[in-house]
Amino acid sequence: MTGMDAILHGGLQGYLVVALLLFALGLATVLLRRTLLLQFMGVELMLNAANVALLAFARFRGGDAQAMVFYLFIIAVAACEAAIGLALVIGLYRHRDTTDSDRATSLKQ
Amino acid sequence: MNLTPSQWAALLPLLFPALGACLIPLMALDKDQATAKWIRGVMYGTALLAVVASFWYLTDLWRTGAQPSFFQLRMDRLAQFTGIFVVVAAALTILQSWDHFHQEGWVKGETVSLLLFSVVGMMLFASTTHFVTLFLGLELFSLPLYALVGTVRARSESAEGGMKYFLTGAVASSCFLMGGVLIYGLSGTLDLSAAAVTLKAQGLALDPLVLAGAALLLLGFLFKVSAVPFHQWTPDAYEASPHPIAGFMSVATKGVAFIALLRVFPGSFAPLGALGARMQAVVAVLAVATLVLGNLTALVQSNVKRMLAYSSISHAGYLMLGFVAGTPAAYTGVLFYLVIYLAMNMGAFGLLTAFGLVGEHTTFEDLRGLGWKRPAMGFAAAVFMLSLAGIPPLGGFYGKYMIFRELVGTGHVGLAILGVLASLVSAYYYLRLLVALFLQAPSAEAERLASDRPAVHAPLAGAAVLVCAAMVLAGGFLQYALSDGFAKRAIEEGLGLIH
Amino acid sequence: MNKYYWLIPILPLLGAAFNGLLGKRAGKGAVTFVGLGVVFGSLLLAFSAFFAMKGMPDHRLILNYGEWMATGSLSVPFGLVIDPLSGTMMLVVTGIGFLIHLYSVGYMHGDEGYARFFSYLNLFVFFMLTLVLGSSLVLMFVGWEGVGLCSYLLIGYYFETDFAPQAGLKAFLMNRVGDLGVSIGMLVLFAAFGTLTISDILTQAGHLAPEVGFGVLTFATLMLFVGATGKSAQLPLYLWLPDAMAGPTPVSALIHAATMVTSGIYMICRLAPVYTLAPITMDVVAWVGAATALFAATIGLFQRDIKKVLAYSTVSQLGYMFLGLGAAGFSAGFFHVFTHAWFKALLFLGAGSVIHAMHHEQDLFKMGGLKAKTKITFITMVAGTVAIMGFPGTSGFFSKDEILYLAYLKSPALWVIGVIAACCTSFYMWRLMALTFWGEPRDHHAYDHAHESPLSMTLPLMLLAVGSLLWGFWGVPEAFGGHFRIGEWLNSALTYGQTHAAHGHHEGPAVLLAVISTTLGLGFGFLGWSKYKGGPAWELAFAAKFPFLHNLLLNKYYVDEGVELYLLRPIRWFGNVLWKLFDVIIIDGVGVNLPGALARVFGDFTALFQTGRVRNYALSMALGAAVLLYVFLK
Amino acid sequence: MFITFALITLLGALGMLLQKNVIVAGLCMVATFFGVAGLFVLLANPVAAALQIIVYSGAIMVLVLFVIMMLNSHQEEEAVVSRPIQRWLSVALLAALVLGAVKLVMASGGLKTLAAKGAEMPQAMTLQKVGTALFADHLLGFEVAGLVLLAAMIGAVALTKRNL
Amino acid sequence: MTWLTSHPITFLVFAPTLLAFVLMALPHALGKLARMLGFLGALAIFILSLAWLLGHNPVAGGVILAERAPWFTLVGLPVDYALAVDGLNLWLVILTTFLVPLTMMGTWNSLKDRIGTFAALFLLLETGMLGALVAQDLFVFYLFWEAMLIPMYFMIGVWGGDERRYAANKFFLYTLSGSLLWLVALLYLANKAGGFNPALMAQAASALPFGVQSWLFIAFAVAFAIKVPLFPLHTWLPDAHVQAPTAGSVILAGVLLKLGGYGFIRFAIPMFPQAAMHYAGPIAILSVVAIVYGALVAMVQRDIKKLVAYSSVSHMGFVMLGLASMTVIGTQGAMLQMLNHGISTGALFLLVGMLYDRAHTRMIADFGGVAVKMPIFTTFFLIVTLSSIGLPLTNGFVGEFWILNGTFLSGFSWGRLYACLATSGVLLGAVYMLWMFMRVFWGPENKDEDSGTHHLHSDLNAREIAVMLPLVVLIVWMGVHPKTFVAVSEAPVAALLQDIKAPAPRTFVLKPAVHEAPAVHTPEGHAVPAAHEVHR
Repeated sequence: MTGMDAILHGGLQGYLVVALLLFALGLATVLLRRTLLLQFMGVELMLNAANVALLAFARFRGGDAQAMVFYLFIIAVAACEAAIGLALVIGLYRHRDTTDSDRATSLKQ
Repeated sequence: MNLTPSQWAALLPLLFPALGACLIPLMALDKDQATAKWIRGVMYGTALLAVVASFWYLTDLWRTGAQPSFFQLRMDRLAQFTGIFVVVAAALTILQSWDHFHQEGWVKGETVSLLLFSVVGMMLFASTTHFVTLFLGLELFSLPLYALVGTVRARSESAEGGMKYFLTGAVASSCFLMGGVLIYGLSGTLDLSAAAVTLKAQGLALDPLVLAGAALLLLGFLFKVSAVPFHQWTPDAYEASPHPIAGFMSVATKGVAFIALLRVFPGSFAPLGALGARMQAVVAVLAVATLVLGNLTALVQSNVKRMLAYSSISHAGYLMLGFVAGTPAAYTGVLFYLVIYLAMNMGAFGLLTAFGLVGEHTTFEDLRGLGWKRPAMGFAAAVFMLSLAGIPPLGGFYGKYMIFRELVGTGHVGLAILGVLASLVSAYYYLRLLVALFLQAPSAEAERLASDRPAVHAPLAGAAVLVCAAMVLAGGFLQYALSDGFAKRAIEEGLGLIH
Repeated sequence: MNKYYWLIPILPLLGAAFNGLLGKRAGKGAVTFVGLGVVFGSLLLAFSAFFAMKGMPDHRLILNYGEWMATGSLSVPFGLVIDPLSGTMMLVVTGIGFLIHLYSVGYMHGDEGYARFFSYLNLFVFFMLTLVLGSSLVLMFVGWEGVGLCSYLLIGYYFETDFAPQAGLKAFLMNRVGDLGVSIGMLVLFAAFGTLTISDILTQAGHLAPEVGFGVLTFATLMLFVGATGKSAQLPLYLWLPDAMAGPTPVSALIHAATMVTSGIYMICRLAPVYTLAPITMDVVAWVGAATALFAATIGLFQRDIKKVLAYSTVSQLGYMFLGLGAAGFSAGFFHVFTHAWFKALLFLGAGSVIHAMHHEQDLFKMGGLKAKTKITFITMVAGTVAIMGFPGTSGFFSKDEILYLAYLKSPALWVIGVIAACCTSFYMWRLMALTFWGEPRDHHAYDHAHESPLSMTLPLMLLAVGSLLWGFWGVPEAFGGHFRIGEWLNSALTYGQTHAAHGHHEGPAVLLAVISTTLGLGFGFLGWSKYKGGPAWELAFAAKFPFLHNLLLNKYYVDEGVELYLLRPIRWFGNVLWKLFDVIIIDGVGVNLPGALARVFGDFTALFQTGRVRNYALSMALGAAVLLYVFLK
Repeated sequence: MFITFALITLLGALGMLLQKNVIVAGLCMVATFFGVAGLFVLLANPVAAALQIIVYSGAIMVLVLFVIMMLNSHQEEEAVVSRPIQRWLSVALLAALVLGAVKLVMASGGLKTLAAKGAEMPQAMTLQKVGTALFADHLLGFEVAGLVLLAAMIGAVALTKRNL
Repeated sequence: MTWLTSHPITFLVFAPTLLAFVLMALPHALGKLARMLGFLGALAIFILSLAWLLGHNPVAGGVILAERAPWFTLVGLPVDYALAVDGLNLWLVILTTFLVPLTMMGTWNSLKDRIGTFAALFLLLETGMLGALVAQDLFVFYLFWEAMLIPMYFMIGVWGGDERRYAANKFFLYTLSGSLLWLVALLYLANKAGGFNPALMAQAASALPFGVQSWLFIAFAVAFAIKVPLFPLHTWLPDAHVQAPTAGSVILAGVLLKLGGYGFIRFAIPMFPQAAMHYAGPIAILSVVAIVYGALVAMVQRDIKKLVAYSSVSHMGFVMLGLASMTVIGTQGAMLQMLNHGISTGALFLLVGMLYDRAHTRMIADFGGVAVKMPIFTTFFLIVTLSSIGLPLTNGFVGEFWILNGTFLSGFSWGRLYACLATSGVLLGAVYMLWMFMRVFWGPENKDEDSGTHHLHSDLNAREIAVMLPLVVLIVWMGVHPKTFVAVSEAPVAALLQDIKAPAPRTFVLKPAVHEAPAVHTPEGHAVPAAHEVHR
């Protein structure tokens, strides 16, 4: 089947495109939103995109257990990042009473 | 699951810091003030002990030579080199932080524990070609650093700096991850060297997805070495973080990132020839940008820490030039440079502690005349700055020398000239620090502050600084021992590149 | 005896060293003893050397004392050459030098710089002898610069005054200008002859054909002549000599009349064989000499400072000498050097004695009627004056006449100029005499305290007077039944075996010319005396009638002002431009500081990208990612 | 089926990108996670799907929403000053990336063959396999992951706990 | 002792460093002791250098003492620890060891604070200079060359005048800029030659295309020309000199500048003969410009020290001219002129320092009539001035005369013209020096309360006289018997010029009288040039 069909009918390409789009959207959130929490969620999205791609590949390689293990690790890491990130947000909020990243610009030049 | 003694021996250097990292938080249970003081001492002691033990076993390993890889771990000489590199940096950092955090009035065991975690992560990161371990290592050394940057909660900047570092870092590592996944996708294995072989076999060496994956991997590395345009977190993070941590980041992060880059691109991806070429092409471009931007911006900084941050950016540029040259000798030069750079920068940041500059008081103004007040520190400062500027006969010169020599040897004369011009510019802002230390009398306001503040008491930091100075001088006069005995062997017996 | 001749120059050097280093402590007596002793010693040695030289078959005594500055193909030995020319000059220097040392004892006594003065004077004798006896051009140059130095030091002897230092500086620098010529000349000669040893050069020159047109030797000789104009105060470098009178009078007599200023002529005589090879140079020399003679003589007409008058007369007499040289009469020129040394020294010392008597009053208009008070001075000065005006039978007569005659042979125009100059000379000399000795005293206070000078001063005057009257008979030309012995005597040194040296000038109305010039001279001399014996009234009237002319002459044609305005000031201005504009602004500003400033500007610019907003950081990373992907995928 | 889940995923993400209210944005993200879980199901990987929902939607999102509540900053604050350059540059860049991504996927030959090959492959992954892989091959990784979690915990504590 | 006898040069070079570290270790309170120690040490080193270097007589190739041992091989380039004292550097070495203790003594009391540190830096500087002078391996040379900057930087920057920071940075960066580009050229060539041995590098260079050679030569030349300093790269000098403390100025003028000229004669010219010939013309032009320019600018200076600084530019122009002439006479003249300048200008700076210590001003206008107050000082100053304006029988004359002579004879077509132009430097030299001398020392005494003359209370003391006497003796000695100082370099220079095939001297032919046989009287050694050889 042609590329476009493959994308539309759940071929590997399709999953990959979804993954990459998700990745792009995550990045977009980081770039376009100012609320730190949302930016962190964007990062989570990017990680998720990687997950999608990973597992899609795993599936099309006949179910590669290695990938599945890696997926587990990634989830763990994602959780850790969330924890640290949120902790930092809270820390910032305590000082500045804001979660707007554009307002946290005392370090510059 | 039972390991052979040799494998244990290979693991020990990792285990000790990990163990220390886990133990230290447990000590923080007691809340009684009187004992708290001692407990802190014990915490730092433990951390130091763990690091020293790790160092001890690493040197053991170095004597025995490369280990067969097991799990996804390659305890070859390059890994051992990295281990020693990181551990030394960590030791210096611990010494400095004892004094610094006392000056800041913020002595916490967690900080050293986090430091140890990231030490483990760094060792892992640089001693594997398996993407899973690589990624985990990356996260294991990044996450604690994010936390460490923001650790001094008393300062409003710290959280901001940590946040910036974290956000950009997270984006970078997800890119890194995506890249790895793409490569896995087409090769079917998570071990990068194996992947390279299979891709080569299947003729997918130049498949767009592979290339994209490689590009994203490279991005991950370049972010960690803070190359332009992935550098902007650097000054903010350094300024926000405690001096010793900033020093540690500037040295260890950059170091391991470069070594891992070395391991992955010229190392594992060697079969995919064209890929290496493209890597060099893009690195060349970014190196130029890094040199120019880093040096020029450093020129106008008023805050010493930011100046050092930009200088560390520009040094990343020099090291990248080593990759552009891309000969084994150049890589040797890169490792040599890293060792000297470790001493220079740990020393430079240590000076701030040794001079007892806390919080935001790290401008050139605050340094005025201190060189004469603390002659030993002043001498060390002169050594560091001149070495950073690459003035012979100090170690920094030889690092540049080796890299430039290879650049010229491989016909990149233009880049070499740019490099020397860059170091000419850099000489100016390094001299600025010496001007402040020796050539200017302290400003009245500074005098007043000094009289207010208790006399600076930083024996450990001072010792650390002197050790660094000694290392820099040694780098200048025993350069061949350091290069041939240490860096070169790491390259030869680690990367398997033949000289 | 030969092996002691090196002491001839060295003795005075030792004297200088002694007086300079220990003089102050040693005390006046010792200074006098040493100062005079060394010169007298070298005088005696000079005599012995002179006669030793006479004994030589070729009248030449060449002594070498080892190598000085040899490298590559260049070799300059320390050596003395004593031949008729240098021998005679050596005697003049030591002889007259000694007399003037003697004179100074009286003149300078009571000056706190006594020792310093004598050390300078000895040093001068040393350098002058080096100049005269040096066996190579370089060694001659040593003396050449050395005497310049001494004159600089002696002119600036009264350094705490305002004027003397400037005069000294002026003298040294003008001489330096000349010295440039000499150095270039030496360079050329070395490139041409491959040696700088005089005897070798002259021997080689003896085998060369005269140059047609402007050749190497013409250039070299012209350059050397530039040096001569500097040293011997010819146009255009004469300006320093009148100012040099700021120095003590004995200095004026010894250095600026008798010896140093004649070294230009001496050098040309020394290199006569080379000069004869360069006709163009000879013409230049002749004309410059003539022009100077006239120019200076006219200035001398209305000067009021007694020493200034003598100074300009010296300049014009030197002009005569060059005129003679240019007319290929080297021996004639040198003859005039010789005679002039005597009567000009005499005149200066006489003037000094007058000034001494008048308590350092130098203005002619304030003198008058001194012949009663200072007899010896008066008589001796009359002798000098008749000599310089060329009264028949005096030394001046013969030497000047010889020169005029040769000038006529070269070109009648030169002769005319010479005669006019001679007339002026006798006019202003008698003006000087009249204003000084005749008429009413115009400054009674000074007059009342006026007194004759001590013996140590008058004795030299008398000796010199005798000399200046009698020495002429050494060079009685054929025209007057003599043999021009000095010519024969110097011949060997001047021609150096050169076959085609210009001689044999026995055509033309020698006697007639002599008569014309002499009568004119006497006439103008009488005119000057008669107009002024009653005081300066006539001159004031003249000034009233022709103010422009009078001022022009009085102010020396405003040359000094012109130089200051059109030469020195522009140079200083140029230096300032180079410094403030070129050095500071262009090289340093644009070349050095601008890049630095630009770097900072760029730094400020790049710093702007560090906005502090994490989104921007992420964006730049994204851009970087785009770049990476592009490079990898393209 | 694929299209549905894909759309859920992407629209959720898009909603999160555009939604002003932070809470709503968070809920959109939950939708995305569910979509992703659905994709995992389609990929014959129920375990992953389950974990996705438990960990992400369960743990992380709850954590995030909790923080949102705690900081009671539900509305995005007003921009200090609008940054058009930042916005449009980002948009352009992202557009380029998206197109590039699609193009990439289309262009990759390796992917095509893999897709063709893998389509008829049965899903051979079993939990047992995963378990062995996890505890045999990736024991090191497992331990390290543990360290990472510990480090993160300590870090979070160090960053937030009031008086340490 | 055996070690000493086998490594005399090493000892000479590094003994100052050891001493310096000792002095640095001494506590701040013991500054006076440190100064004394430093002086005695430097003196001992001077004596040793005399004993060891003048004792031997040169063996083959003019080498007097030599040490060579492989040091290390980095990135495939072997570096030899090669030091040697030979005809070319013997007297420069001795000049260095001589000037250091002399300067210490001469500026004994002019510094008040941190004298110990200063002495230490001074000794470090001595190591740098000596090392650079004796280095026979370009890498080693480069090390010392750069290492010299550091102590000098601090000497200017810490103990200097009001503008010291600017001056110090300028000095440092200016020099660094030259030597960094030079480093690239060095690496390029070393890469071709496979090492830093000058001989090998010269071979490798000769194999390169001329264009590349030129670039390499330019890189070398610029680095050295900055040190010389050659117009228009001289602007760091006035600032550095004026701001530096007396001792710094003396050493800067006395030795550091020489290293530039020495670099040319030792490395740049022999390594790139063709390029050197090709660029001799431009270098000569710049030298002539430097001579005149430096003199003119010096003439209008108001600050004595600055005047002397610019006079250095002029004098060093002579050195470069002599080197560019590529004749034995000219080069020997340059060698001598380097020593002359070291002695005379060093002495001048010392004297200016002595004046400044008393009057606390260096402005010419603030003086006048100093001779009345300080006769001895005036005498010394006069003598040194005379040597600096090249009066015969002082050292200045011999050097300049040789240089002019060599230039005039040089085989290049420009030689004669430039020689004539350069003579003007001699005149201008007299102008600015004597004019300054007149305004400062002569004339009526300047009686203003705040004038410099007013603050002069004491003439030179015994110490200062003891410092000046040796210099004066040298001035005369070098002027009367220069052979002592250049005999040893004659052979090497001649050999060098032969190796690089310098053009034969150009001389004039004179037309002999018809009846004479030609060529007999053209003296030997004067090749017969073309017919157009009439000077115009």
